[in-house]
Amino acid sequence: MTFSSFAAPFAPEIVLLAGTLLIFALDVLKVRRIEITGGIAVAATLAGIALVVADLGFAPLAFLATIPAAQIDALPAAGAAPLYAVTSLGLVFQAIFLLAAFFVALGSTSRPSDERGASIFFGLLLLATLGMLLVAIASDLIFLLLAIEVTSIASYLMVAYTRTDARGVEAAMKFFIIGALSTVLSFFGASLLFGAYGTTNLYLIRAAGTAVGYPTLVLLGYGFLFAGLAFKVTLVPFHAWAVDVYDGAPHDVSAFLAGGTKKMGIFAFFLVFLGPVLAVDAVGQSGYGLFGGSLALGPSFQLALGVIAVLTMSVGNALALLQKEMKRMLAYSSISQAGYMMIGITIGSAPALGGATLQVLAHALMKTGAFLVVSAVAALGVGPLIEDYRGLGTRRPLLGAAFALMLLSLAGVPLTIGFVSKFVLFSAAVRAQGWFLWLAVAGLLNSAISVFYYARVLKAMYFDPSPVPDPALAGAVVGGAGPPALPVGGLGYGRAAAIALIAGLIVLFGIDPQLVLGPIQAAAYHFVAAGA
Amino acid sequence: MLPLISIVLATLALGTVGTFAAGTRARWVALGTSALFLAEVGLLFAGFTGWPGYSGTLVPGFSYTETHPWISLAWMHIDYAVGVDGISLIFVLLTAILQIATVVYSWGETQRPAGYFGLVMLTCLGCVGVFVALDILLFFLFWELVLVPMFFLIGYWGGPNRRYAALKFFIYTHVASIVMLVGLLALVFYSGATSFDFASVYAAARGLAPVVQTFLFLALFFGFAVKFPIVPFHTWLPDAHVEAPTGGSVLLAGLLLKLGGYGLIRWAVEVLPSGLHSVQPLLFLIAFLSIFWGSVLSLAQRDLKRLVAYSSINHMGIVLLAIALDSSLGLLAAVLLMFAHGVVSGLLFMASGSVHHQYGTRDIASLGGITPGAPALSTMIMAGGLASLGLPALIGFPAEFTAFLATWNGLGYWVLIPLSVLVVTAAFYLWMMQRMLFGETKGGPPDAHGLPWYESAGMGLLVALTVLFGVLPSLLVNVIVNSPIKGWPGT
Amino acid sequence: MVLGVLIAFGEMLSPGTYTNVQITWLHLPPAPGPFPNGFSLVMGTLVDPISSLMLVVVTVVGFLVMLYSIGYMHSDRGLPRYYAEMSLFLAAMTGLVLANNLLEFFLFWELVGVCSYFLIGFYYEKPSAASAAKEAFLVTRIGDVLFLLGIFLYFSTYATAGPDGGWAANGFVFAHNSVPFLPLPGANTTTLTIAGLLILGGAAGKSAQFPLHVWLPDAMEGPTTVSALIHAATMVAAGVYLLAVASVFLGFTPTDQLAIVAVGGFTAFFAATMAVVHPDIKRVIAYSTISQLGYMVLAIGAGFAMVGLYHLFTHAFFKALLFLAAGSVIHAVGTQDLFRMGGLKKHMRLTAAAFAIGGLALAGIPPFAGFWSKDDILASVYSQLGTHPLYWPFFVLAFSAVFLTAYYIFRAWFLAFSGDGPRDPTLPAAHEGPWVMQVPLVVLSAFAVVAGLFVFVPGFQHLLVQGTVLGGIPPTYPATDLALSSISVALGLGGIGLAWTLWGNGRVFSLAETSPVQPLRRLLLNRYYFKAGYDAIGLRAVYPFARATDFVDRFVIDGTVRGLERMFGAGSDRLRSIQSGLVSDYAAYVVAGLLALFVLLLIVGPYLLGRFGGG
Amino acid sequence: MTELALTGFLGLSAALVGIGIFGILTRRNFILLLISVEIAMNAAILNFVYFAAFPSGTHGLSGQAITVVLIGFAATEVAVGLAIVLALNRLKGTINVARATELKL
Repeated sequence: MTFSSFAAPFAPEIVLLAGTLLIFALDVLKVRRIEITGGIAVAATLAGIALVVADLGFAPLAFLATIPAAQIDALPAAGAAPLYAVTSLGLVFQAIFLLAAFFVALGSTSRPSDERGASIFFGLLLLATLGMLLVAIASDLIFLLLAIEVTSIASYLMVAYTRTDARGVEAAMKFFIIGALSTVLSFFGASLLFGAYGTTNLYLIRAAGTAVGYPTLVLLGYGFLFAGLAFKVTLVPFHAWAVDVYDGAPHDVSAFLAGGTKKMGIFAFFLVFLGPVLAVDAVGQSGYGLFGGSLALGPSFQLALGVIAVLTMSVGNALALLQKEMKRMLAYSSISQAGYMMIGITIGSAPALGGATLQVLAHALMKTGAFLVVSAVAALGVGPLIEDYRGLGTRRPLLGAAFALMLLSLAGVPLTIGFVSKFVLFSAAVRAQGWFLWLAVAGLLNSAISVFYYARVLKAMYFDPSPVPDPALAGAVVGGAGPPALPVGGLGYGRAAAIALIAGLIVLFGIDPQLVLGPIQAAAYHFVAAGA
Repeated sequence: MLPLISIVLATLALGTVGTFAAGTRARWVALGTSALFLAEVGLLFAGFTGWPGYSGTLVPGFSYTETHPWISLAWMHIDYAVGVDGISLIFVLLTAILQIATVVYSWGETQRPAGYFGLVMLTCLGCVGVFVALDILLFFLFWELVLVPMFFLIGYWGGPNRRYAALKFFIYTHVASIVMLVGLLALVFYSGATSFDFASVYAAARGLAPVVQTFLFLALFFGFAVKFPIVPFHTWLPDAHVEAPTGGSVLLAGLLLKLGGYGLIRWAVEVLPSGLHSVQPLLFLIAFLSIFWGSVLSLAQRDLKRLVAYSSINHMGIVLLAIALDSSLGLLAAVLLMFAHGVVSGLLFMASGSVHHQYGTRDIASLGGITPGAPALSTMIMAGGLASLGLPALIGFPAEFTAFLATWNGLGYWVLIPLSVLVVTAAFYLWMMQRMLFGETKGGPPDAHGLPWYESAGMGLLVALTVLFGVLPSLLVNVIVNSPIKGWPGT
Repeated sequence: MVLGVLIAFGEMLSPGTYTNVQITWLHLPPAPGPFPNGFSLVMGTLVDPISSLMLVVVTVVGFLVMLYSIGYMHSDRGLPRYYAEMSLFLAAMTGLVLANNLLEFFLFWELVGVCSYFLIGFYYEKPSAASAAKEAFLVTRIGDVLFLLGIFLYFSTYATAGPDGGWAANGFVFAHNSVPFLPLPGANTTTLTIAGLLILGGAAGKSAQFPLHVWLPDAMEGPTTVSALIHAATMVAAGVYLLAVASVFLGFTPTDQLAIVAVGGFTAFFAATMAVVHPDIKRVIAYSTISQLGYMVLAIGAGFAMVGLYHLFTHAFFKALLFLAAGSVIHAVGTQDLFRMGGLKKHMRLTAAAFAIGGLALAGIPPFAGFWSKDDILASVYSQLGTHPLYWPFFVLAFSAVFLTAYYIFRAWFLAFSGDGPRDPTLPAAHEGPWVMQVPLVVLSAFAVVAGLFVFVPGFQHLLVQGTVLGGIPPTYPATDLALSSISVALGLGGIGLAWTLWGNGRVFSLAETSPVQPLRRLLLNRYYFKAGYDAIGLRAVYPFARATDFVDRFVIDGTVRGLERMFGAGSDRLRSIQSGLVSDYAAYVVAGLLALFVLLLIVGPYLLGRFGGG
Repeated sequence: MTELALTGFLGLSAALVGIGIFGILTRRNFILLLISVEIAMNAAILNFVYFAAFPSGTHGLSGQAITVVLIGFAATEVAVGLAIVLALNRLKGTINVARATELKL
């Protein structure tokens, strides 16, 4: 086949790859000004978004569509073992990944322009995103895992890219060790599955279903695989690294880790645990069964997932409850949010997948935004503790309002996307009835508890008197004690724009969810029906 | 015909934004919005069946209904569906009244007026939304929306312990509404309805097995009960009231508590009849407990606001009792009572606010004989107290009379419990007046400027309404009974 | 006033015509459930003989008292408030009299109550006044609650047994000459008995009958004019009026009647005893009011509403007279303590005469007003003694009360007016009030003399009889029993005589400290410790209980909430320690998680699924 | 091959994984940790090698190919790991992970 027909599905990936190479090349050429490298990153991600959205059938950009609609969600010929397959849900996830990357890149352009290693950062950002995009179209286990590793390795380096920040390096170390461990686990699991099926192709694995020589291998294989992927999604008890890493990493990197790479894990779960093994009735009611039959693993896997989901959200909340540091609080909260997403995977029906995907989108926006705000506030010279944010809401009304909006969205307050995503997700859970109802109850109660620590931040920002002297103002004072003043009251154009955009999207999708919910649900139905 | 209700909501939304933006002139924008809102409510009434001057062609039941698809998926349809029947219309009216009264009363608010008035607008928007929503998601959305502005009102403009009170209020009520949400979702999906709008849920719920209905009812009831609030889920109320700024207290007691009652009537009692039937004894028990508890506790309070807060618990207990009776008269009584309590408690909270402004304290024991110093104020307090203890020709009387009549009719001699509590209620109000208004003057002279005109204006409005509807309750009744409930003309 | 009188005369001339206009106040449309026909509550006016009778009392006395006030209150600040509240009261009282159904009756009933609350507390700077006002409101409130429940009972009886089946669409209007509840077939007698008792309770509250009598003496904290109008002539009589109305339109069962007789008879005596020793001129009169109201209640209980009303009519005049006279005394000497006064008749001949006339009327000395009505009451009860043996003791009590009455009122007269000068020299020189205060005295004295004779005016007696038509049958007016009346007159004279011997000519009779009746005197002075008892209930029982509840509320209920909060906090803290920061631990968690997963998959999952079935 | 062989091989790789994980849990020295990871990794690689030899038809990437890829990947991973070691050593003066517990709770 011609190169173009081969390359067509990879248009966004190619763009990103080009961007990465360009940045590294420039780095070699000592061209490291943030305006340039950051510009490239922003442009690449933006272009990627355009391409993906076009492929999703977004009319205004139709001319950019590179994949014939027929190829999307198409089942391969029986016996064929394609390495990749474009599914609409995959495209949705690609869009989400690119969105997160775009915002991070945009926000990061406001860092001191002569910062050391900035260009590396942008290059790695694009590289990691590239890996995520590949995950979203994988249909082969090894392909999937390798793609994940691309991202992982890139993000190890991102965490430590400054090379001078002890916290960053420590974080990278932890990240790396746990990451390596889970890599081992997932590959080991994959190897066992290969043993059981003689193939690593997800389609074939699904086709084979229960007709397999060594069911025990299958059980062990999926078990190890689960452990390996759980690391990415930060499920309890595979979560411990996340908090330290988000905490220690540079703020913008945390934003990307929380908002981006974690979501990749979610989609990997979709592929490995839903796509291949899903049997679905007409209305998309869950008929989830991992090898219903010999070992009756399906329901029991569901149960395990459910237990872990509840565990994850509860532990995450409990740990966030009294957390004093802003970033760690956000980290814990994103762990608990992962628990919500797992609800969708547990149920496995199309509505639930849709809900989970929406939750992924919501979380990508909210967490990226929140961490960007944190990095902006830190740039203003405000400390890392929640109590350092005292009076911020009244001193910097707009910034405060944006942050408040994100927190309220995380807490699931109406007219924000956070509310809609939870609503849809839990609706799906209740609709599935049976013991899934209790998943919904657990999730809702957790979200109720979570309100406490978000409200605590609001309380600090709005009700508590601001400290004197107020660092939040120092940053804005030209020639003040703080760092050199940036435009937009010390935020810088990039950050300001990113934060404003995210806030806008949160409200937009909160008021008219159909915008995103429609495509996502359709994609979910296709995904379930086509089985990746 | 004009989409009046959307216009109302739009008015409030724009008003909110405008107020936030208006800076120091916020109060004018707020006043304008409230006035406009009131006018639109007037229009709503003018075109509503059963209203004296009505000469239209609307059929009774839900009027001014609008439906626009909002979220539509293969497995759930959510509409922007609004409309009013007599009951909701009454509550919309209440909202309009309290909003304008609050705005006028708080005319002198100097601390970040834009934020203050904006939040007041937002609260009212949320309440109106709850009252007119005919779709579960829309209902819940507004329901939750109300929490946020109130949280900020209490937390920023409140008293010394405001932070704790704000958090407590927010989380307590939020947990409750979460449970309620489970109930609502289960209501939809267990009844097999795919659409969230009232009509289809109402129809589908008929098919539910009694036991399921019971559980759903309990879940919903918990959500509403905390808002009511009923004993033992009431402890957020005194704290919230004591700490909230006067305007906040007024809206809190006048509107937020009503959300619970309204929700119970609209989404539980109406939709889950056999559920109600099976938990009726429990409801009666809780109601009696609340009535008794609230009244007796008021007797023990030293802080004027706390006293009024507990008296609210007592009154809402009567409301719950009336609703639980599941008779048309009971329903009528419940709505009347809620309206009455909205106006009266608003008045009383304004009064206690003024007392605080004038004397720097609300501690009844350390006040005394304030009548010579502030005759107008003490008149307001007396009016509020007497209305609240059910004096005829004031709004409380027709409500309580019908309520107790219905109780007698439904429960026979059990009515003695609420009736005898009436004496206690009278006792604590009279005692409060005796200690605070009469006797030798204590607690220093009133504030030099005396009662500001806007405060007396705000209270005066409410007093006037108390008398008007007390003398002519049929003005309300004729509207209320035009609802598609209990085989009333609306059906 | 003029209007009132005209209506009354109209009634006299054309008996049996009733004006009845009404508007719907609250209408519940028919709906399935307990109210199949829906129901409506109306507000209307019913002018019938008895209401017109009351109207005369209210308007005439009201007018005179207002006139009197001009002089009595002239130096008082807050006059506007005074007149406003008085007018409001008169309006409410008129409304009550003209009410054409129980609900409306109750509505105005409450309104007059609150007016009296305000007027008792007119001097609100005085703590005693404030608390007296509260006491009055609360005690009557108890009665009101009973009354309200009684209304419910009647309503629902009407609902089940009413002529139109279901809830009366006519709003329970008093239907004249239609059958009252009692003979109504199907009416549940027990319910009606209870209802009657509840009504009695309400009446007892308003008319200060035992055991709800405590408030009336304290109500004397208000201005004397208020006492005269509200707490002697009109409002307190509302209770009696209620009983009369009820007996006519609703009817009482024998049990009710017995209870009413008991309350009335006992109160008549009980209150009189307390008046015997009291040093305060107004309070003495107040007690006498209670006891006279007792007489009226007694009559109604005996089934002669018209007689009760007749006494109400006469009593209104002479009691108002007594109060106004006492008022001008207080106005003159500035004290209410009888033992500081004395020899006032030198300076205040008119007042002395007026008081004497009032006293004679009260004591039931012919030909003064009191004689005729009280005599008729005794006669009527006497005529009913056969109905139930228990009538006897109460008849005797009431009868003996005549003696006490005569004694205490003249004791007061002698203490105040006889003798040669005040016992307390510091008192200012007494003098008559201005003409506006004298005219009412004269007019009322005239009434006190002649009002009793009205009964011989054919129109008037017809009015009474017509007014109390019971179930279409005009009642028979009780025949006067000469023997009975002569005895009562003798008793009265005896009382006066005793009073003269003990107190006449400025004598002061002081009971030896050692005297065996001393404890009794103390008991009477302390009003049988009733008030003390009520206060104790309020302050020693209810309030501490409330405090206790408050404690429970704060520390048990709210404590639970805070406890939960703290529990979460502690749990979270403990949990955080797993985040040790040591990467090896994290790795350990991962491995542990892996093992746990296998346990879940292989053991827990299958077990649960086997137990409860899959998803 | 035979069942016996299979169980034997599986036993071997299981042992390797076990050893590797044990090392990861017990070692504090970053280098040793890296080595342990590699040992465990080799178990997976080994699996691919001999599972590819089974008759049950091998679609997609055959085991051997996967093996090669994985070895390469493992090398990169180690490289990254070493980079981090260097950074850690420079900043904290130690490669003992137990000393790097600044981020906690």
